[in-house]
Amino acid sequence: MAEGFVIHELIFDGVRSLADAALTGTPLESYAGSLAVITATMISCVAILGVFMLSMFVILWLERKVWARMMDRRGATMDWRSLWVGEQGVTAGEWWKMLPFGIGTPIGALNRWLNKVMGNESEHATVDRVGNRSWFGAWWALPGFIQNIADGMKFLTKEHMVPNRADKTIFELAPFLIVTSTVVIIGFMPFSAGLYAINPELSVLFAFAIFGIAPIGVFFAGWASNNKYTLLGGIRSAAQLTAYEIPLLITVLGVCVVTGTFNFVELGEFQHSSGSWNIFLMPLSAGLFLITMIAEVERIPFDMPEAEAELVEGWWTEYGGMRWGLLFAAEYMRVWAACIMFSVMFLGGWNAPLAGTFSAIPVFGALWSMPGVLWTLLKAWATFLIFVIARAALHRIRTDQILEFGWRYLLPLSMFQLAVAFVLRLKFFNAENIDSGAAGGSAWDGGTGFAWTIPLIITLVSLIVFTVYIKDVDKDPPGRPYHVYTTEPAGTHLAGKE
Amino acid sequence: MSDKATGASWMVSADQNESAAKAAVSAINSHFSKAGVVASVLKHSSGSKRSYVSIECPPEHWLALAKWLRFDNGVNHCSMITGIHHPDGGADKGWEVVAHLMRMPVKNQEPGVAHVMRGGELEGNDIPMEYEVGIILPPSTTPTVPSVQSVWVGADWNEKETWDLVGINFEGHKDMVRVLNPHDSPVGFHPLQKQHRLRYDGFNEMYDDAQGFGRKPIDADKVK
Amino acid sequence: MWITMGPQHPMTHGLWTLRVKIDGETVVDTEPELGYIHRGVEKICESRDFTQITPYCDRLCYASAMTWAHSYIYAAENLLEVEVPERAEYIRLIANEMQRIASHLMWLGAYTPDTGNLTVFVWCLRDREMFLDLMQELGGSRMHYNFPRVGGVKRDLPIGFADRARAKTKMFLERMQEYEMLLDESTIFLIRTQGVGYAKAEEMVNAGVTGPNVRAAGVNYDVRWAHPYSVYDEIDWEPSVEKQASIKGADCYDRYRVRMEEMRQSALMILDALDKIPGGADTHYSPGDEMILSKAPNRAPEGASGFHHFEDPRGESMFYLQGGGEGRGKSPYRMSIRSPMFITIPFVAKTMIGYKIADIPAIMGSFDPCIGETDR
Amino acid sequence: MARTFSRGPFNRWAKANADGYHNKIEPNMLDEKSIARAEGNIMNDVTAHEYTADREGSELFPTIWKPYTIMYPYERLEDLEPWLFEPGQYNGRIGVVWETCTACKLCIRICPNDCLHMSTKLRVDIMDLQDEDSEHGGLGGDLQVGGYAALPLEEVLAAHEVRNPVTAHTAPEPEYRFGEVISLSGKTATVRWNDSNKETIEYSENLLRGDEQIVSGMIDMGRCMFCGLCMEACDSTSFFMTNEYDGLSGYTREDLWFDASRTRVLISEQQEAVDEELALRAKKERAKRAKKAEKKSAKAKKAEA
Repeated sequence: MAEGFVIHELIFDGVRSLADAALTGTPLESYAGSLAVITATMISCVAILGVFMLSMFVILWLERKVWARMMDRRGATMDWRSLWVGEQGVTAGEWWKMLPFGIGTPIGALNRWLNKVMGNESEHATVDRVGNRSWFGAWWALPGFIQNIADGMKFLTKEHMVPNRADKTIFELAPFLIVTSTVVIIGFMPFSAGLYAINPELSVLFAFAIFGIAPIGVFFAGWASNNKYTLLGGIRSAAQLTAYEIPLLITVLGVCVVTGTFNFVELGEFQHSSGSWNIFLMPLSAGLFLITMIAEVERIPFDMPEAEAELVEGWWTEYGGMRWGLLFAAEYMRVWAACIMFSVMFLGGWNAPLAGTFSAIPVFGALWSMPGVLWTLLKAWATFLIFVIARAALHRIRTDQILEFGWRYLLPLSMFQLAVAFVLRLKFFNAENIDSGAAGGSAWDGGTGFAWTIPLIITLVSLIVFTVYIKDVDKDPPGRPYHVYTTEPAGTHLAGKE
Repeated sequence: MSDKATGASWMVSADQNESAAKAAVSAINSHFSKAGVVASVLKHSSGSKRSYVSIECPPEHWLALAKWLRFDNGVNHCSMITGIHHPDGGADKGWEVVAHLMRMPVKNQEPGVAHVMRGGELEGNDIPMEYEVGIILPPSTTPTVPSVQSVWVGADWNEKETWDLVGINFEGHKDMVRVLNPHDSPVGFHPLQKQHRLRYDGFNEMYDDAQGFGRKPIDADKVK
Repeated sequence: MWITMGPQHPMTHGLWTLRVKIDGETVVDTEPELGYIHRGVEKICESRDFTQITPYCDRLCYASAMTWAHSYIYAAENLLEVEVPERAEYIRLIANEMQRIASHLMWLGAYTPDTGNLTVFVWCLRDREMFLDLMQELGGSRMHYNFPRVGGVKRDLPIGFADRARAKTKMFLERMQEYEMLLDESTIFLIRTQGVGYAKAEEMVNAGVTGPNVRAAGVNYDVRWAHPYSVYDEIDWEPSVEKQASIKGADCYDRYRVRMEEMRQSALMILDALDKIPGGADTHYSPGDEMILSKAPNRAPEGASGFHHFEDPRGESMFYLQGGGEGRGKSPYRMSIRSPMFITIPFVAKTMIGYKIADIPAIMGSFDPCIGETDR
Repeated sequence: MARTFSRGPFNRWAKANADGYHNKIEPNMLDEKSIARAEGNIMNDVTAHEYTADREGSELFPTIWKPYTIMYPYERLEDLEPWLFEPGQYNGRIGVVWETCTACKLCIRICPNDCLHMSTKLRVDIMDLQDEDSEHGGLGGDLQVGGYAALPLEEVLAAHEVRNPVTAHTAPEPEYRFGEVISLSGKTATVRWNDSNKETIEYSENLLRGDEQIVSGMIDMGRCMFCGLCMEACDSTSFFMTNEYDGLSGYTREDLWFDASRTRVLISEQQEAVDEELALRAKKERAKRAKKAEKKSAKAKKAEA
């Protein structure tokens, strides 16, 4: 579909014209082009980072709220109202009056107005007396949203401690290795056809290559902390991330084979022009991608490296203060990057579903064809809910089980999915029907005129197989799975002498 | 209360309990009467007033009695072994070791089968029974009884605790260590002996020493 | 490599140390160390009279204060030869079963984080609160109730207690099925708990392990029917038992199931006792009334002794009291406590050998350790 | 991997494993209200919540349940379950009506880890503080030789009329002048005053009876374990466990020593308990006087005979 406003081009053209206007006739004239490119790239990097970070606050908030609600409790209670409601009607102080030149006056006015519309009247007498700062406020006020900012402040103000006899250099290096390698991924994330920092031809390969750097930092952190728990956590995470990188990459390879490109933007566009999202073409691939991504970002049920039940906090144990905050932020940045990748690679990215049909409706259509970045974010947030539900519902898998699961189940499945992708691309893909118009093409009609023939068949078959597997019951349970027991008595165990 | 399916009572009736206690007492007396072991049927003095077997055993025969109870009489559970210090108990009673044993109708189960016992249907050695064995030791600085660690695994840590707190030696006990007191407690310090008063005994917490600095246990240097 | 789990460790559920010798991820040897919170309750109680001992026995276990206080009270009644009115016995039964449910909920809530899930933890504490509230109506406190007295109970069922107890118990019976939906249906929970931590019934009984851990291994032995001590013979209930999974014994999943079954049985016991209580559950007798409290002597002669086996949520607890202590028999000469967990923990430590590190919390938690009673 | 458990309706475990032992007894609901509560049908009604474990709906989205978390201290459990916090039933902060305490020290004797301490002081009996026309007025007992007498200081009493004990930051001035009764002779009494140690002769009707009464109880809250035995030991109704559970913390152990001012339960708050107690004492005193009177009459009869 035609992207409404192509921010990337806007930035580049604007900067280029500015550079030409500014530098014509100066000795730098011959460098104007390269200077403009550099400047524009930096500007768009900042723009992308801003979009990424702001939208990441939403997933933190989503996790607090949804997870807490599934656990049948209230989530974080710090509310926007905390800024203006205090106990006994005494607020945090009229801090806006400290701002110079009276620029805080509108804040005060806003404060009084909010107190008027969202005050703390309550049916409980005691609640009314003290002014309930924990009150959720109006649902549209995103209660608990700024809790993350408060946490960040807390991390910033905490003391930074390095354990005695720790390898200080590596200990300090590891968080920044993890964070930087994560931030670089963002550069390749297209939020819409025109909103990205850089768009190399092989951006998928770049992104996943950089995605694989963080495990090294994890292992550094585990080793350098000079702690047995962190060492175990580092070893576990090295084993786990290795075991799940390979199925992940093969899955992504399958997607790239079907779409015929290694470029994120073309991935997104293809799903529109070919007429079907990849998740309908390759549901198994989508599932594999989600599972391996959960393992990559070390969340429950695959959070074995920081299993807090046996290893106190795994490889995070010795970190504190803002170093820990950086690791925390990096974890959620990886999660968020995974969600955006999923929405771009499987959910059509910035393309509105059924754009051709709905865009025809007069008013609703205009709303439907809103800027693609919003579609990308909505899909990514929806994807993140899957992560949250998994965290609330599932337990932690054991070391041997997680590796067995990765090598024995996920790797063959991803290989099978790759073969299926080849077959799809070679046999059923009809390149003539590619159409990047408003209605999209019908490249997967499989000869019939109906655009969704192949995706429909594949989806139905997968659903049937999945349902059969779920409903499969054996009344008399066989021997319980996953016995791990070494029959050797203590001390005579020979695997790896000490 | 009875089982809805079979109508058999879940509870061990008083008659079963009484007969089992009598049988156990007669068996013990017939085996150990020459050794000075005196067994008798006593009743709990409240509640459902069930009977239990009370045994007076000289320390030298304790191990033999324990083995016989365990392997011939099905007393498969050592509930508690505790010791008591009688500093003014007279010439022949300086220490006392009390062992509480239980006979449980517990068998190893094959998988997949729930062994549902109904108390009203149990007979013979299957009827649960409580044993209380009292061992009187003469006054001495090294009270000693044979260890039954080899008979009941459960007696292991009971004896550890009894030695740790009361200071009764169990000869034949392997790796006797302190379990509740700090490992670096002074040798011979066993807090449940009667010469040790409570810490801060007669100490006016509130007015003498508020924060508790400079407090010394009044039995700091007292050992057995 | 030896790693020291505890005394401050998520696995320990308290304050003790498990030194583990690992070989890669496999546990090769273990070595428990106890005594971090040894308060010397037995020594303290030698200078307290029989009424004053009850609050100390409450504090033996912070998860099941009510049952521990009752365990002491029954032994003290054996020593002092006190008869208890039947209504008081019913009230004690209701209180004990509520405490059993609360303790098992605390166990389940502490066990699921060991296997990596926090949802059930919050759910369990939410529902445990209902029963803590009910017992707060009885005892006046939220955790340490000081409810039983020698010869009866401190207070009769308050007005409206019966209705609240019925409604909350039934709400709990419904919500137990939510737990079972979330746990029994979760394949990850099954593979974490099944096939690990095998223990045989006879070995456990020989090693001193009792209670639900033995009942999980296919034997429904229970002090409540083997040595009946309250009005359990007038209540409709069935001793819970779980079929053990393997020839090697019962695994963590069996122990989880048997505790769920015990909770259900206890809830049904509460409902039944509220119907059968003499005098009616809605009448309220003033404190000290002979319906709920009988006269009791406050002195025990020298040489007299009393003991009582009691079914604690964690197994068979026992108090052994010998009379004739300080104040001409006002206080026991010797009070000795049999703590089920004190005997169980060394057994469990040896049970863990051969499994993975990740199994240590799963196995340890499935035996429901409580260090307050372990260290006394 | 193999599924070990079958799926089914909601309580599938009970149905799938009804193998003759487990879960034969389905939870059977007796009354409709419990059924509704358990099935959560009334949860959408925000006014129908009773227990902390309830989930609550909201007016905006009645079908979306919010967990009912009590946001202490902004919300309190008393608002939801008030029956849990009746004073005397709940073991909260120790509160004593010092005005009616008889210093029998039963509470001190019963306290397991002796955290109660008391000290006594000369005071005018509370029965004499009542107005003459009130119910128990003037039943405080009469002067005795060797006992104590108190002389009211009028100006201090007048000052106390306007004194607000709630806002006053200073201890009240002594309202009475105490002294030991040396001898009684009809209308007059010889009193040796404690402050000046001089003996004067006063009219008995000006004097009130002074008692050595408990005034200050130090309670070490750091040692109190809130067992409530003291409350039960108190055979009068002076000793309470109030229903206050917060404000019991401090930075040092001294902060946890509650003196009389921090354990005091104001008469105005516990009026009925105090009245009960006063009635008890008045009964005793009346009985005493009646006995004395009849003894006197009997003596008189004997004199006649």
